[in-house]
Amino acid sequence: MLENTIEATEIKSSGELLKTIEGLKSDGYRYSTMICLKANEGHDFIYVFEKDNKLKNLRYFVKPGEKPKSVSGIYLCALLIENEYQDLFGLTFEGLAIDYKGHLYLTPNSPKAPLA
Amino acid sequence: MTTVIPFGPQHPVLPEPVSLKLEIDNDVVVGALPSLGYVHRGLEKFIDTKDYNQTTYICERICGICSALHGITYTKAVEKLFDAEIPERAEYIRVIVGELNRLHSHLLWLGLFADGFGFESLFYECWKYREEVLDVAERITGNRVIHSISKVGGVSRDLTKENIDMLLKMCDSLEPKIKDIEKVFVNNYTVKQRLVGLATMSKQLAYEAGTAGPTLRGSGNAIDVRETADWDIYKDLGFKTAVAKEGDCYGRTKVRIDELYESIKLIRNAISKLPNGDIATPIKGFPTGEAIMRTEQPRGEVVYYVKGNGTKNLERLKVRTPTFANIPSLLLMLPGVRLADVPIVVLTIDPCISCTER
Amino acid sequence: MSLAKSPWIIHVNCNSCNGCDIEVVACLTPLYDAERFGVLNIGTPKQADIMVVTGSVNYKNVNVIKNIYNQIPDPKVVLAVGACASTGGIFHNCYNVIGGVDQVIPVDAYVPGCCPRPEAILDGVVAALSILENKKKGNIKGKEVKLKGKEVPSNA
Amino acid sequence: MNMTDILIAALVIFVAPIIGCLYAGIDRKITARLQGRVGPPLLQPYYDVKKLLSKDNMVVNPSQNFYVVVYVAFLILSLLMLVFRADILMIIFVYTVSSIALIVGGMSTGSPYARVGSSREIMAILAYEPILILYALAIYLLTGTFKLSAVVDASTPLLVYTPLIFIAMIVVLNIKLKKSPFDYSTSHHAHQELVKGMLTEYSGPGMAGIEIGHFYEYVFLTGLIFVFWAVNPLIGLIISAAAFFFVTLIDNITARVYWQWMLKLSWSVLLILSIVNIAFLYFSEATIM
Repeated sequence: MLENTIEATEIKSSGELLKTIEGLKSDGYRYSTMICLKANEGHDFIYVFEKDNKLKNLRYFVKPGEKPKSVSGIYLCALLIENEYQDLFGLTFEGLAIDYKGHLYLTPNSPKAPLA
Repeated sequence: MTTVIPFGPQHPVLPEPVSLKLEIDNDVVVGALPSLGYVHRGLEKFIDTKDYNQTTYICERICGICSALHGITYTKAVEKLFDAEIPERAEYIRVIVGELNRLHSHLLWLGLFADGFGFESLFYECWKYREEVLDVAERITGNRVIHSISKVGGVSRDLTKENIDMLLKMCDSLEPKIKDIEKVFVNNYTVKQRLVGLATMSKQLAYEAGTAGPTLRGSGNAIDVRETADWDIYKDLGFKTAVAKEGDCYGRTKVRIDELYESIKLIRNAISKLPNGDIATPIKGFPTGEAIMRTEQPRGEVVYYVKGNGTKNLERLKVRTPTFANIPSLLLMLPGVRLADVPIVVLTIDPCISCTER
Repeated sequence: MSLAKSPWIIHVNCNSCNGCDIEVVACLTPLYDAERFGVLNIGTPKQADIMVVTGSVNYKNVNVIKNIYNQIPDPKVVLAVGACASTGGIFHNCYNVIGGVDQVIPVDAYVPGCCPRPEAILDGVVAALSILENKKKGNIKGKEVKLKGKEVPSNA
Repeated sequence: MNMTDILIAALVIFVAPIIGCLYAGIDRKITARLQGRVGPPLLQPYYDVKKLLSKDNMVVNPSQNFYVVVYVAFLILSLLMLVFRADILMIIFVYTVSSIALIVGGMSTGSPYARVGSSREIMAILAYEPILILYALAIYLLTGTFKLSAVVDASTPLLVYTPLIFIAMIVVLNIKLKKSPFDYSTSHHAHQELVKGMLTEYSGPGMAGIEIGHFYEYVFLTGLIFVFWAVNPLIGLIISAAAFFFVTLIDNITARVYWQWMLKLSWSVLLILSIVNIAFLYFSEATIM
């Protein structure tokens, strides 16, 4: 068991996720970043939001083969990090504002999904 | 008629390879699409082969300009995993080196920015003063650019009496010189012609676009991670956040110049309060758990996420660098500016592409 | 002697961490003042003599660097500045790094260090000058490097 | 045309680039000193040209070097006409042809940077050409002829009656030498958003030709300033040298501005200055003969 984990609110479904994030935006939270981890065959997302220098984290588990919803419709600045994870983890986000189709960093010659 | 002008990846104004495809309609930019990946090395994967001590050196080479603060933030994040108590003297030395880093980075940026709007003598002036900072940094840490001062558990080198004298002398000689270049940046007619009202972001827009650092503070948001509880040493040093209300390139320049004074003040205060004692505490074992650490780099807030799994390698290292947060704001700022202003607008966020792509 | 008195350099940042880059720029600034030797940091490859490369090569910039090399008129010299440009350095076995610049284009001189001091870089430029003179005397032309988008070096 | 004229012409063709080269060297040295550097050797421009001549010639368009030849040829022609005190209006037109040759050359290379740089240079021509014409007009009003020989043989120097036009001409000098704040079409170190603007695609001998052209241009522009005090060559030389130093100084204390700003400046301030001066000459019926 891991010690000193960061506090994070567990989110169960993608619909709930988008709704929570919309709620956070209207509360005046800023999108800080998103962290993607490999976990149990799928991926763990930790969304990090910030307000008044305090962090608020959301944890969401992406099941294997699931196409996660993009947050870039709510926070435009999310598009870069989501494109990065498309490159590095081979994920596919739905509804990206600008979709580099997995070629933000990598070219057709580069290794595919190196972090996956 | 729109013409497409390729801006980069190899371009004299930008020292770094970022490519912008600019759609130009009658000298005005109507669309811009950045293309990244020319500096992508894949450092987040690299930690698999290095243990958590060696990763410090990898983190310092994420970017050669803000390298000290990358190293410091990483080591502080790992120390969080260990719940380690770090000697106070080490923390003060970290602050001093971090602020030296900010001084040289801001002077570097001011120079490049001046070059961006074609003011060559100002460029040379800023870089001349920057050398003074580098000399001191070299004396303290042993290297001009990559400082490698921070290690897990403390710092690797102590400040000697001679170093402290050098630091104070540098602070005294630098302050009037910064006043000189401030006069030019703030008052010169042609500089103001170029900067005032260019690429304005409102307070609200800058906040919502998730920008960081001087880009955010130049729009009137007084947000600086140095004020947070993550690293509370800054509170004792009397830190004050620099803000400008303008929200344009002029405002961002003013913020950075104010931060130069602030850094000098912080170095002086840190020296006057510098406690005696050890500079490092031994740390044993392997890290477990996860931690988020944030500090304020010259370019803005950096977020480090580390996750250990009880082995000597970290399981995951994620770095959100300030430029990464600022690049989306370029998409908002670029449409509507003239082609002649594109380098200024790109430089105004102080892009650090090797940070962004890692 | 005409070449050695007026070396115009083009600075190419490949995959560098900026450390070497700012040191290359620092060479031009008042303390080191490379213009004493006639060195100009020229922006366009068509007018350059010395190609100063910092950083290793990755899959995305490999064609950029070949392109710039082909655009420099003969005689030309490539100077690899820093550990990364020489061998790949600390990043040599990262997944996206092909290796040093010499994997892609012929390199004539190396400046080691992470990162090299401006004095070392100036020394490298001076070393490159004599190579430039020899190339002019022997009428040695740089080979045109083929652009192959799909090509991946064998040791990648 | 007699033997002496041919000798003088030959002398001008050979000596002018040497003077221009020295001027460029001094300019770079002064600039470096103003920037706190040691700076290149005085003969650096000469080394640069010599090196460029020994490089390979790389062209994107076979005709681009032809335009360089036109540029240099018309510059030499305008310089010769200036030396032989020909018609000032004619000189200005010949000089304009040389500038246009460079623009067409830049356009012909097809690079987007060169194209944008060339169109900005057209704006520069639009900005300074009216001032040059008014300058010629002032000479006509004062001497009753467009011939430059009249100015040289005059009893009073031109500057006494045309101080406002002199100020405008200094700015024109600044624009023509492509110094900051007007270095947007092409810059000397290629450190701007357009790389090297309209000269981006030139290399080797082609670039050397342009540099030599610049040398002639320096001498020609000095000549235009010299005319203001042509009655006494020594004072004329001092004035033109001071004007060049002033331009170098301005280069170092200003940022680059937009071409829109330049058009505004020249079509309002400079044009009004010149017209006021012309009006004064017209109504006072002054003469320097």
